[in-house]
Amino acid sequence: MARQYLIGAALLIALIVFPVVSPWSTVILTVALCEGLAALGILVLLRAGQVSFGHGLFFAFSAYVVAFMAAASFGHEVLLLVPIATAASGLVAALVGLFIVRYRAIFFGMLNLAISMVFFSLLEKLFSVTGGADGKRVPRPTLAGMTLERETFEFWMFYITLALAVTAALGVARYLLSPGGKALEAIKSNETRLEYLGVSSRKVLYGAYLLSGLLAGLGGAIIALVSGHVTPELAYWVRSGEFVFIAILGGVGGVAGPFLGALMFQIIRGYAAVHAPETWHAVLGVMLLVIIFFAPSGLYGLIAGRKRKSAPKETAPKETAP
Amino acid sequence: MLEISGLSAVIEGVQVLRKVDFALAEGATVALIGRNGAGKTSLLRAIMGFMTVTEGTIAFDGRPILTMPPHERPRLGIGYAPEDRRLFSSFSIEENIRLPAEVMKVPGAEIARRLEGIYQVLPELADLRHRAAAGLSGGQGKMAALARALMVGQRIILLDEPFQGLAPVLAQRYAAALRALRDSHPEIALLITESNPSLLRSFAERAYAIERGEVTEVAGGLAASSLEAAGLH
Amino acid sequence: MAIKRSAAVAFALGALMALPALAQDKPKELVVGIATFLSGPASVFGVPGKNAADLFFEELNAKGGILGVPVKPVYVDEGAGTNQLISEYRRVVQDQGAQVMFGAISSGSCNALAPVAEDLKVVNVMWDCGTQTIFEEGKWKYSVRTQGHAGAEMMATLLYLMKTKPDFKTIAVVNQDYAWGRESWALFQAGLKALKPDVKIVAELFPKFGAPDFSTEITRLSALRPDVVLSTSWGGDLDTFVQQAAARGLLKQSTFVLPLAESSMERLGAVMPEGVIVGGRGDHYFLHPKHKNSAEMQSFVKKYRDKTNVYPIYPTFHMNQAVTGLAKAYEKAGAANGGKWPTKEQVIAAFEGLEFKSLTGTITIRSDHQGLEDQLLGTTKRVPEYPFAVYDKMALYPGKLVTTPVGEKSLEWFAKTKLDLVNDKSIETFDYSK
Amino acid sequence: MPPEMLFLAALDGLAYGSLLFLVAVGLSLIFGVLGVLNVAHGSFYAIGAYVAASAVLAAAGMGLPTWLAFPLFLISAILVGVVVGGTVEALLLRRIYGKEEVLQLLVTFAVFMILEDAQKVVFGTQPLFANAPMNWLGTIEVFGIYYTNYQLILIPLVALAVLVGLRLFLRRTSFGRAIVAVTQDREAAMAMGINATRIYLFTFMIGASLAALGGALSSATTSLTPGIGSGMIVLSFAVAATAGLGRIEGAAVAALMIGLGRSAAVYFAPEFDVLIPYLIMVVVLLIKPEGLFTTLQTRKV
Repeated sequence: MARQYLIGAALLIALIVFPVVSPWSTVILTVALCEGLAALGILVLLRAGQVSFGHGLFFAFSAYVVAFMAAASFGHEVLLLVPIATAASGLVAALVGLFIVRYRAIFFGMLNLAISMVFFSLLEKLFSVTGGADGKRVPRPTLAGMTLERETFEFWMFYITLALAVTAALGVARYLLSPGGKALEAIKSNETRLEYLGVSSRKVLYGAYLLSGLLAGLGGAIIALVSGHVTPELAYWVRSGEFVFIAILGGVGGVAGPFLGALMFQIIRGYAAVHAPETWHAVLGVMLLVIIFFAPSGLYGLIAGRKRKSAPKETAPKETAP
Repeated sequence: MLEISGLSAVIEGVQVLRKVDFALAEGATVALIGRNGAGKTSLLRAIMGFMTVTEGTIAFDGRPILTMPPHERPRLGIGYAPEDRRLFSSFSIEENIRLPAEVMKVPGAEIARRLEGIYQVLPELADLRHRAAAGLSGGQGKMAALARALMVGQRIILLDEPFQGLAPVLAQRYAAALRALRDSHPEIALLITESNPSLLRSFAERAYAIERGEVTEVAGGLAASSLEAAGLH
Repeated sequence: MAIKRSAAVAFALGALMALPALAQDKPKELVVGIATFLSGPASVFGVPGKNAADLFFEELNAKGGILGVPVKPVYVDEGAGTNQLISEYRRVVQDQGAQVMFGAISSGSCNALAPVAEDLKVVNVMWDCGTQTIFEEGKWKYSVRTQGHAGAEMMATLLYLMKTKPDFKTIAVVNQDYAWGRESWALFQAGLKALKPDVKIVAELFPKFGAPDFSTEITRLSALRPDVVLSTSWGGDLDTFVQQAAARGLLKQSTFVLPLAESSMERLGAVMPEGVIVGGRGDHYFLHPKHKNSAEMQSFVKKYRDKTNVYPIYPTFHMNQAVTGLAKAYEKAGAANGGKWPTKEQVIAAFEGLEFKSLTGTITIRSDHQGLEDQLLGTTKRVPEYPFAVYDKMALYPGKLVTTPVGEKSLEWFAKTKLDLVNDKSIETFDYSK
Repeated sequence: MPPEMLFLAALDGLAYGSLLFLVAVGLSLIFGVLGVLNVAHGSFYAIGAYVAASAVLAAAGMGLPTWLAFPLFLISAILVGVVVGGTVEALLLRRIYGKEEVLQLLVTFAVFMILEDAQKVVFGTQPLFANAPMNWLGTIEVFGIYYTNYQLILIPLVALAVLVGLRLFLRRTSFGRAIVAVTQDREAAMAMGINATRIYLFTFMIGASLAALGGALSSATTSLTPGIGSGMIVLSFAVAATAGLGRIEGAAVAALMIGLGRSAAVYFAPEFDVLIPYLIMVVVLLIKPEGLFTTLQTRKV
């Protein structure tokens, strides 16, 4: 337990100090945190044994909400944009969740994929509204009423995102320890038994789906603000696949995992972009294989120490504290 | 012919077989009696190569077979009828019965010969041969599974709780089929597991009891007194 | 390599920050970050652009670099997606210390990168993207475009079509479904309405970008039999469309207008019939009627072919203009600065009004940072010298004639087009000659 | 709109749907037998296309007759399926059966990323096409409109042959039956003497070869560019999921539905063209969660 808090704390301190030492990295770190948030949403669903290949939907939806609002006169404020866009994504998750919780395993993943691809196609097709494949520019809004220069804006956005990420991680950790979170694991291990106990597994999964949609939405809203541009690519299936990639890379053993994974992902991608600009996909692919075959519990598992090597059906350790 | 000694096996870290010693001679009929979860199925699955064996040996004709991959073991002449039938539902009965011989590249004439022998032992299957396996009743399914085991079981046939869930009439019918098999193919060894030993009393020569993965021979076969002595009644 | 590695280490550890060289001090090298497609379908332009850049920078460095400073290109993959591109772009500027960025090929990328360049205060040369809106709707101090824009291309195409086939009555369009396909058609349509209001548009098809099959579109066009079929598609999409249309006899039925076909000509080989109207986003053509025999062109075509085995296509010429323009702007700024190394602001200022020779003509950078570039169109002809179609009946439209004037918006300017532009005296014409 | 236009639209949909079927059926077969949703399937399609196009161009360069392209398509497809598909299964997938689904999916996702770049390195980024086989077969006139025999006749015929051939192979040959047996009950099949490891390997090779065959056939009609695989994979997901994973005839019907739906869209609602496959998939999955052709009783394949 103490060890897991240590990992979280060490990661946090490193993140707090990093931008001061190396100012150019703030945006990349913020992007990593956003992807970490989306991957945290994936982690919640993975606890129930469900994998979504379509969370780009929520990520992109809130990003576009930000883009549209920021372009309009009334939405020119970060403190307004982020909660509204996140809530909007939550609303979409609430709608999609209504029927998607009826599905399990591969069908759950497929339906998520299909819905996100419908959204992706719409974003590309409705050129006059969404700007098509070129996407939309997001003008830099004010932050707490202040109009900031790029550097200051990025600096503050990073710490705001960090605070949000920590809050989200702690919240998710609590949730996973709560009866709802425990029931989630039961969906994975023995759903019938759960139903016998009088718990509606759909209700449990619905809650988790909503939460994961909100997390992905939060990440999407912030990424739209810091990169200043949104494109349909945010909803493409490869992007959704990356979230799952990041969740597994980081390890689903604890809520710090997705953030570790996202950081590692950005570092490898950045490193590959410098050394192999033409084959960076392959570098990432190899990295993913290495993790799956040699460290199936992810980076988090590597650091936290692997505890259950013998149980093949349960590669995901069950500790839930951060 | 089949010698098992000191065999231990685990399922997900839980030990289900403990130092099992067991032997099956040519043409013998042996009963393995035990409650649900005692390890009967695990022992058969270990023989077929589906268990994680932690210690001990299994030898066939004096040759150790533990390292032999599961799909090669039937080629030794071991036929296996799992407890829950496990027929291939989209095939017809005859296709199910022929399948193991076909994949072992047994010549067509030989398959036909064996089929004929099987239908003699289990005449009711001959009439059902073109029916889809999915539509069989429990009793018919058990028969078909037995027939399928016979197709390759030229030396040993492993039957996992064949009487489980059969109505008395069908159970009698099944027992009769086994006796017919005994008569027509005395060289084939039979290993039958059961939780209810009385069903096997009429033809098993030797009996073993299994409890929590430990196997002990029941002295004097399946005579009522020895069963009581073994605490199985 | 050592620099690259240390940059990567810095990236990984975040321990190091390469500060941009102080103004006036000559840096040890000038890092130029180049955003180009290294993956995805648009790498048909991105990779030739990169190959050409390698050649030009090598040449430039062999001549002593820019003001005696060697230039080092660093590449960023545009195919990684806009958000990733933006963070890579920043990294190259802030971590690798690039003072100049070339961004980019896709108009979407250019739109996204222009504000980033403003924020980072880095010289941003839009080396290949075409959207005319960028300088018409925005003012970007640090960005400059060393080539023409979509408006000039479409105007020249329209004028050429009006001249070679003045009496067509119906037209259909098959464009890729993204900004370029939509915008180029909007412009063309606006001009067409002004010049020939009675033309009937019988079909407007926007197949998905990267579509592998145009059978349905071709069936429709075969049934509709329009006089003219316009397609501003490029790359694999154009190749596929032309191939399938050729196989089904559509190319014989209608006059095809393919403003970007120059980049597909060699690949299409025998598929491309005679009589198709073709262009190449400017005056670029390795058989340019005025410049094909110049020493620079001959040497470039040879070097490029030695390296890649194919003839150079328009992105390589665009890259040449970006590199040459940059070198000239630095020289101009350096001269104005008394021979000292200019600041980025001085370089940007030097771009305004800059005139420099490209491989195929002269480029002028206007005060709104938009380049003026001539436009060359032709009609395909098959000749024994090449295993692919070449331009014949060429017309060279001066950049000034076909580019929307400063301060005007292209769409409005197109709507005001006058018929006398078609036969303007400044248009030069050429036939194919060996 | 004259009624014959509807018929013409259907012809376009047929050719497109046939190609889609070839790719999707391999995906479906692999899922049905191995239980792995192979994200790298689109890469097999792309590599098959590149290898076939290169082979056809090389043959033409040597002055060999054009008809040789057709056997070359088959050879390239099998080669890709056996070499690339076989390597992926034997080296990677084999080690993760029985692990969580998400890990299997991610392994194929990683393979997809690696193969995407491998294609670029091996075949370059310039569009590649080899249309000689398409032109060699000539055109046919239907209601005054020319179609290529290649697209209108050959591709649907190949698709039909694959459909019938697969059906016969799985029903009538002992190897095919072994595949079906492993699909239904892996352990029972092994107890019958079936080498399940080999079945997995061969099934994966067959599935990959089918994707590569789809690619090889498309190489004569379309230009090959980097990234063609990633578009194809989602489409074949859509087909396979609509049909019900593992359903072979179902894949044929679903591919045809998507093909026809798409060409109908080009005529009547061009804006919906790209949406059609996903809309069909979403609607079908909402109504029949396991796909059109899966009933709870029947098993896969």
